[in-house]
Amino acid sequence: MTTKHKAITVNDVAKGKADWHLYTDYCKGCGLCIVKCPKKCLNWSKEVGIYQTPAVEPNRDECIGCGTCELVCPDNAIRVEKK
Amino acid sequence: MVKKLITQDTRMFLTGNEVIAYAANAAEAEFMYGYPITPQNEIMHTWCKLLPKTEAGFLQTEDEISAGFSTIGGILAGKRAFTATAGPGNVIMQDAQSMAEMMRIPFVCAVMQRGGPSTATVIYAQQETRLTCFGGNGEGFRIVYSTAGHQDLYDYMIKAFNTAWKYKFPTFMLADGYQGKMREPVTLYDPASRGIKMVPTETTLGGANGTRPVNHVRNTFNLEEELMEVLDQYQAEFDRISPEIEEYLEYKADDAEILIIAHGIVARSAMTAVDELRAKGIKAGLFRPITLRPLAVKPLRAAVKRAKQVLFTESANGQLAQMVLEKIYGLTTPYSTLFKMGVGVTGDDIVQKVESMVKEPATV
Amino acid sequence: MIEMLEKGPRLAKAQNAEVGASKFCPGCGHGMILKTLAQTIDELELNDKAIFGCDIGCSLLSWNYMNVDTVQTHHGRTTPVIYGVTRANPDLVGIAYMGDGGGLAIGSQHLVNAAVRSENLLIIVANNTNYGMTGGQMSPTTMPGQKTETTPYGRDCDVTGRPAKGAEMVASIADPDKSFVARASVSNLRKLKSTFKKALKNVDMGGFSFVEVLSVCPLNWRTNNVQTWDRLKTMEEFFEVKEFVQREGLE
Amino acid sequence: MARTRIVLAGEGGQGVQSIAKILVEAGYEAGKEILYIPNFGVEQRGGVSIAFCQIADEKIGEPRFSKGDIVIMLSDRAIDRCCTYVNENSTVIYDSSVCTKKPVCNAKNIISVEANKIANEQLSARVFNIIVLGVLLSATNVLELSDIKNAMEMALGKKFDAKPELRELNYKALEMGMGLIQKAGV
Repeated sequence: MTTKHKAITVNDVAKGKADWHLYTDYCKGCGLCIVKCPKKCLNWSKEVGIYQTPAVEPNRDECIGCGTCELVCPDNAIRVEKK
Repeated sequence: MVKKLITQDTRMFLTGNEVIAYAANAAEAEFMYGYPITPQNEIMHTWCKLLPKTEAGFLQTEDEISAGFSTIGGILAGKRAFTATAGPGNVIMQDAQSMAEMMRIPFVCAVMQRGGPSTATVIYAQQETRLTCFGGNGEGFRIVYSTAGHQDLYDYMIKAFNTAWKYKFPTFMLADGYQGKMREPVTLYDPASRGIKMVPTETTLGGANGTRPVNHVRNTFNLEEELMEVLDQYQAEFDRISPEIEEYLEYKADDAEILIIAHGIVARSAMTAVDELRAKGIKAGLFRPITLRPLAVKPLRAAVKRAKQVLFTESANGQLAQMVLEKIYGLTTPYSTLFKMGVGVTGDDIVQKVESMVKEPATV
Repeated sequence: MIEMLEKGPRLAKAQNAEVGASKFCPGCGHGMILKTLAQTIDELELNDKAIFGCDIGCSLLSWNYMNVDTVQTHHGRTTPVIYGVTRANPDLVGIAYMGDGGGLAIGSQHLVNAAVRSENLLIIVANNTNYGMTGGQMSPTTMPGQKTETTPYGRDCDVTGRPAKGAEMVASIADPDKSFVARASVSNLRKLKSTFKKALKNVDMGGFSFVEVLSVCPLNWRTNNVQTWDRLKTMEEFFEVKEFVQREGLE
Repeated sequence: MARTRIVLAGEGGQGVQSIAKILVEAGYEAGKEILYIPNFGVEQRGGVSIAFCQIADEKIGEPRFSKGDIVIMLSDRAIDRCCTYVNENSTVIYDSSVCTKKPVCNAKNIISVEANKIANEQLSARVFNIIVLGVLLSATNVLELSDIKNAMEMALGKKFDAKPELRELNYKALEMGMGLIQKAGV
């Protein structure tokens, strides 16, 4: 049995070296990642998280795929997949 | 595996506290957690003195809160662990005892009652009866044996472990300072020689190593109904097993016109009194509940119904009487009371009281 | 772009994958601390040995967070339950997880005596300077001037005394040959992980470890994401983040 | 049914519980039913110390009794505390070389002994309680001297072996105590 996971996906960040995912069933919209992002490239998204509050997503051009947002997320909502 | 010290029947002259330590070893108890409080201390002292021979464990904790909770920890780790306490120690251990009720922990505790409220005396009382049966912020899902001397202490301490591990309700051996401190002869034995098999322990925390799903033991519920569903199930189970657990003793109660209801060591004084009264031609008898939780209600009601008068006597102000009266609701046998708060009841006390009841029958 | 992915969130093995989103509030520090703890358990391969105990208060919401045997206990009583476990089975690695109330107020006697006796466990105190679950009252670690429900005009240290410094207190009584005592912060989770690593290694070696983690409580602090991190910075100025006691040979 | 109820009361430190232990141990070894309750208060030292002992041929019921067959009082405070355990069937024995007053109670008989004086003047202050044990042995008359000597060996044998003259001293004290009661003619 495979469960599929609903996610906001921004492919090919960091000049195509990584894909960025946010699982909306996990994101509670706390925004702590926005402050921690070294490139300040995370913004509130039009998509919502589990509590129907705005999730976040990176600006594809600025994101360097460093994974700080994944590290800091209290709820394991973000996954930065390096390619 | 602990080493058992008693391999054949051995008659000894011991204090009750020593008997309890030997009984715990005979029951293959592996760990004691405890904190000093009189008159319980010699259980720990004896347990510690025997450690090189038994290879069991002991931890002296910082208070009875910790003694209770660390006992729970030891039990969750799969050990046959126990603790002992008294008086104000029993009060603060209610915190852990409540959790043991909620989590259905096979918690075993010897309670050596002393005078109360608060510090009071370090000597003796029966004032922890209600606390031991119904303490904590719950419903009293506990099994309580009330003992009346050293052979009882040995027998019921062993039984307490098996009851606890079989039914997973916290189990108490309710004794008192007299029983803890007094010396009388007692026969120690290997439970196996009486056909008693120790119920195996189970491990909840640790040792899974992928052989089972991890355990999440909790004490918290989110919804009222979620809690009630669990407690209803506990109550149903408690009711179902009660007939298997209930114990009582009747002494010359068959034809008793005056039925004395007493538990623990006071019941022994009552037996002395019954003999003296019978010698004087007064038909007295005794009903002694051995399990206070659950009470053996059917035989209790039958005995009360047969009698012309009932006498409740306790070293407390009617803590047992309250529990019994609730269970004999509807019966009309009048009763009288002899309550000595925090003081021993002697055979003479009871004889005098019963004689006065013969002259002037109870009307309540 | 919304997609349906085969892969789910990247969880540590020691995290319970079956529960989905945690029960904590948005931005709660517990999530950061616990996932870091779970990663540390994975990296040290302690998954079969670790026993996790949580308190009441917000920490109880972690009763099914970990994928290790767990017991959720009573107010401040996680410490004695867990050292009860490790006394009975010293092969296990016991972790007692609680808040600043459970650790430094209602359970402080257990903390003190566990430290003095070098009980074999790791005690983690998540310090968010207030009682979260009960609605944001003053706790032993509430900062001078900090507004809480029971200090609505700010904590007046002349009346309430000064904030408790848990790690310093434990460091002053812990046996330096058996103990690891540190304060870390959720502002640096890589550092937190290396702190947990030392702490758990020490427990695996039979020692006593205490880690106070400066944490955040945006809900009761009534802070947004920027203010939350700022407040944490202020806390770090007050509560020194460092390793206070480290037994020899521990890396 | 033969049952002897003994109340033994003195000041903490007078060795009341030590001799009570020897007495009940002797009874146990002699095959008697025994029930012994040391009265114990919150004070580790310095309070009134009471031993309740019962020696019987059959299983003992009540652990505490109202009235003693033998009630021994070794201080003024012990007199104050223990008259309540006396009735018309009791034999009261008190040490008139310690107590400054005579017990006033309705007893079968009241006997004064001077165990303390004899200990100080003729033997050693340390064997005061053993003289009392001798008194008790004679007064109860349910155990043999050899039973008590065996129990004393169990309790004090090591000390005796290290210092053999102690054994002689204690035996002498025991016999002098017994003599006191024989003289009183109980």
